[in-house]
Amino acid sequence: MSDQQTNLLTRQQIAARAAQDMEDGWLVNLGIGMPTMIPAFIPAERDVMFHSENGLIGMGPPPAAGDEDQDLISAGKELVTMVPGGAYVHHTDSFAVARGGRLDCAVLGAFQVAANGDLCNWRLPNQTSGSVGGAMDIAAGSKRVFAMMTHTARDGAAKIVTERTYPLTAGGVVTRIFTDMAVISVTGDGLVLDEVAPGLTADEVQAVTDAPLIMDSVGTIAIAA
Amino acid sequence: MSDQQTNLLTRQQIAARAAQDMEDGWLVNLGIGMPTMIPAFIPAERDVMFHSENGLIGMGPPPAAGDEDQDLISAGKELVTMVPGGAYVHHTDSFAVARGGRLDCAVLGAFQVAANGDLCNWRLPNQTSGSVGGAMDIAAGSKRVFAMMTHTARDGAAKIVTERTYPLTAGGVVTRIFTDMAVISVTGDGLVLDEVAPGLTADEVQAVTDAPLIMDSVGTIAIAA
Amino acid sequence: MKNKKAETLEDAVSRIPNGATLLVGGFGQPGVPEVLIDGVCDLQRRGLTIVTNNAGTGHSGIARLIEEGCVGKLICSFPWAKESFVFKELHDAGRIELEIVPQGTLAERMRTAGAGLGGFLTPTGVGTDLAEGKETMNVDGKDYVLEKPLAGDFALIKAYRADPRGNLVYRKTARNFNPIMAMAAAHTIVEVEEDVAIDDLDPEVIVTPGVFVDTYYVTGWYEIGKERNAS
Amino acid sequence: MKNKKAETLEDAVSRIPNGATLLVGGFGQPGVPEVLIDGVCDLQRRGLTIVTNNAGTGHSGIARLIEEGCVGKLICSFPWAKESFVFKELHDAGRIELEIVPQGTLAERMRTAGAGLGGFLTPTGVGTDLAEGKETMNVDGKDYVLEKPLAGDFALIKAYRADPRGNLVYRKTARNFNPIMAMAAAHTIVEVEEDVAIDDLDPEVIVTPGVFVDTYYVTGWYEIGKERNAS
Repeated sequence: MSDQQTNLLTRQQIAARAAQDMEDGWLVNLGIGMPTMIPAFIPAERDVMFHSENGLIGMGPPPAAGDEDQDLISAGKELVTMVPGGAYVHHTDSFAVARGGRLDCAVLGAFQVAANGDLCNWRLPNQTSGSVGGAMDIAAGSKRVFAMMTHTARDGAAKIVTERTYPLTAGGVVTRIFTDMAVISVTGDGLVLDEVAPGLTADEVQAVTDAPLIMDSVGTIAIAA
Repeated sequence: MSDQQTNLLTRQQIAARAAQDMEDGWLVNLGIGMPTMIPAFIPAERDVMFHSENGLIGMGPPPAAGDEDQDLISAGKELVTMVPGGAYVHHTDSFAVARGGRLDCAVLGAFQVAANGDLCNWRLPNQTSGSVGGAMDIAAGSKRVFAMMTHTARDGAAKIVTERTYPLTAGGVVTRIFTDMAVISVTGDGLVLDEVAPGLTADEVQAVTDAPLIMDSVGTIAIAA
Repeated sequence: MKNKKAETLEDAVSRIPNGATLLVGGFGQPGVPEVLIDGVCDLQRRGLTIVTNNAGTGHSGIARLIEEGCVGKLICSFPWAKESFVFKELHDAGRIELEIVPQGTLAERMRTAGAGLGGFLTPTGVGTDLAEGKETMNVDGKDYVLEKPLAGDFALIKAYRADPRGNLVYRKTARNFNPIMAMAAAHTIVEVEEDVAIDDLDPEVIVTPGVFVDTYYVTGWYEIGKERNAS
Repeated sequence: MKNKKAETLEDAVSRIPNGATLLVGGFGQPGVPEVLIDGVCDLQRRGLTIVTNNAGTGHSGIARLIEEGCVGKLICSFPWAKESFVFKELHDAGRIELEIVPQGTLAERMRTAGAGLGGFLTPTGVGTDLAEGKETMNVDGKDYVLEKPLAGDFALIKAYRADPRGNLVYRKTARNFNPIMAMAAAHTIVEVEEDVAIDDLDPEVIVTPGVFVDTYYVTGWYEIGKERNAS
């Protein structure tokens, strides 16, 4: 058995892998945290636009020093830029984009993902309240929802589960899961283990995954040198 | 008994009387036909803005010869202008203004008005269909609805009735009625005859009005020389 | 970047199949995509459902589409204008179905579809013929009609300018239903007077973001109802 | 023409009574009407309901209003940010009520109020804690939550420029909730960086028509969170 600890992907590596799935012509919404690292890994020739629910269609990278504009931020409240051909909209129009099926993909962090695609990412079960933000709207409305997270919780508990035990964000919406151990697709037949991190075996991934994984054809996550 | 025919107000005179009720600071929507004659009778020092449901806030008078713009029309499809400080909006925002209570007044033509303020102006009872346009939305949403019409139908039938017999446009919305014979207010106590045309008596107006009129204090419509 | 510019009128509209629901912009003449409509006429499709405010003028545009037998159903607010005699003739002959929708409700139903919502409660039409068969609900003591979303397979709209992303701006009252229809259709096809370079439209003033636009076709300026040069 | 320009901050906000519901614009720092909020703080009202996306930052703005005991209830989407420690402290002490609303639903509920509608059906929140106690309806095989309008007695918003009619334009992501809140309140009070003459705003690019604006107050440019000059 390999040493899992050393074979876990870094946050950058998870972002780089998720970036491979961002297709030419897509409009994508990125949740706060790890998903915001994705754009840096998308090749310049691939045309992917980013939507930020606070009213930005065509969000660009952080500004160069001296170009900061305090009125131009992302939903994660970081200073950003606008790409050529972008547009500003108000909040209601921005969520019309999100809920109306115009997002090709949303990449969101998650506490728990169930085998049926249930997404739980807004409130921990031991908390009486949470900060929902735009997560429920975006998760309910996107054509695809990618969950991006560590494979297990800090205490080692499985986050990919047969049935969710955490408060629901949106039911049956997750289409693919990117973790520090694997890439998993949510299908009508169940969870399909598509790829594992270099140095890990499919069985090692299954061992820390509560839901059963279909392992008919498991590849290895390609990592740039 | 006076000769009613000669004492009826002209269309211009009805418009001039209705114009007296347009208050400073109001935003007003004008239905097609007679109501569109009102703006010409509003004194220049009185600030009344006009809303046209096809996306104009701040509709101005017809253009001077040579200034016509085919892309600038009223809901009645006449060429118009835009006043300084006006704004263009799309159809949904325009009807948000109308339904959302931002119109201080709508002045609409009517086939029939009932004592409770029911407005009937979109379809005749012998027709299977009608052209509703924006009438139902505007009538339902305006703070006040003024009905502007001939007092009786061409065949002499009363148009101001105890209970409507025509298809409803909006229930209980009319607040005042301007006709070629009278000005009548719709109140919780019933219809109040406020003013009659010069040369007419209150009884003459009641005689061609199906609904009972309260005649406690009846004035005469002031007509400019 | 995906090329959204159609080089020919046929390229712009040819994907429209028989039986499609088309949202067609315009109020009066301003904002009517007359060139695109002619393109659809040339396809000679059958059984189209047309959603638009009016029922056509004279023998051109929507009236031509109706006259040539392409339209099975019309959803509009103002069908019985004098100039819509072609529609009246076919409707009287039982050859075209009609659904009348109050104008604000028509706009709002399309927006509802575009915003991914399942319906809305409106005071418009309460107690009228046009609310028959629809659910009525009372909220805080006031009655409302429950109205459903109205989506299009295609929107045919007209704008003033487009950039390569498909961002759009409009002219005056030619804006009308066009931005709403762009949101409400699976595929939005735009005719524009002119196209401009990326970044030539200020992102603060864009009315329709390009995300709602699939294809645009440049027509140049023309006057509706007049003979056009080859476009 | 009605004069909508307030010459002093007190004139702009003094009509706000105890117990009023205030819609307060902004997302993060952009678009937060910090000057107006300070003006409301100075009034020392009690029992206000505040509708806004966040729960305040540090000790200024909304956080100051909360800290000074003016707020009885907060309706927002994102209450538990680290920088909202003042809100957390008062909430833990049971001194402020909280209603969490998904961000898109929050915006849409205000638009619904502004558009004179009685509610809408949204897929957002179906099956979640936040749909508890709300009616669920199935339309064409899909479940939706019925959400009600959310109106304000006052909106406090921030814009970039105003003309004497109260027409507004915004800057970049400082637009956010502001135009929606302007529609949804009985009285809308705006702080603007600068005012311009009538006709200086192109009617094609106005985001909030003046019909939605009652009062504006000119603050000049300032950086939120920094010491301001007397405004």
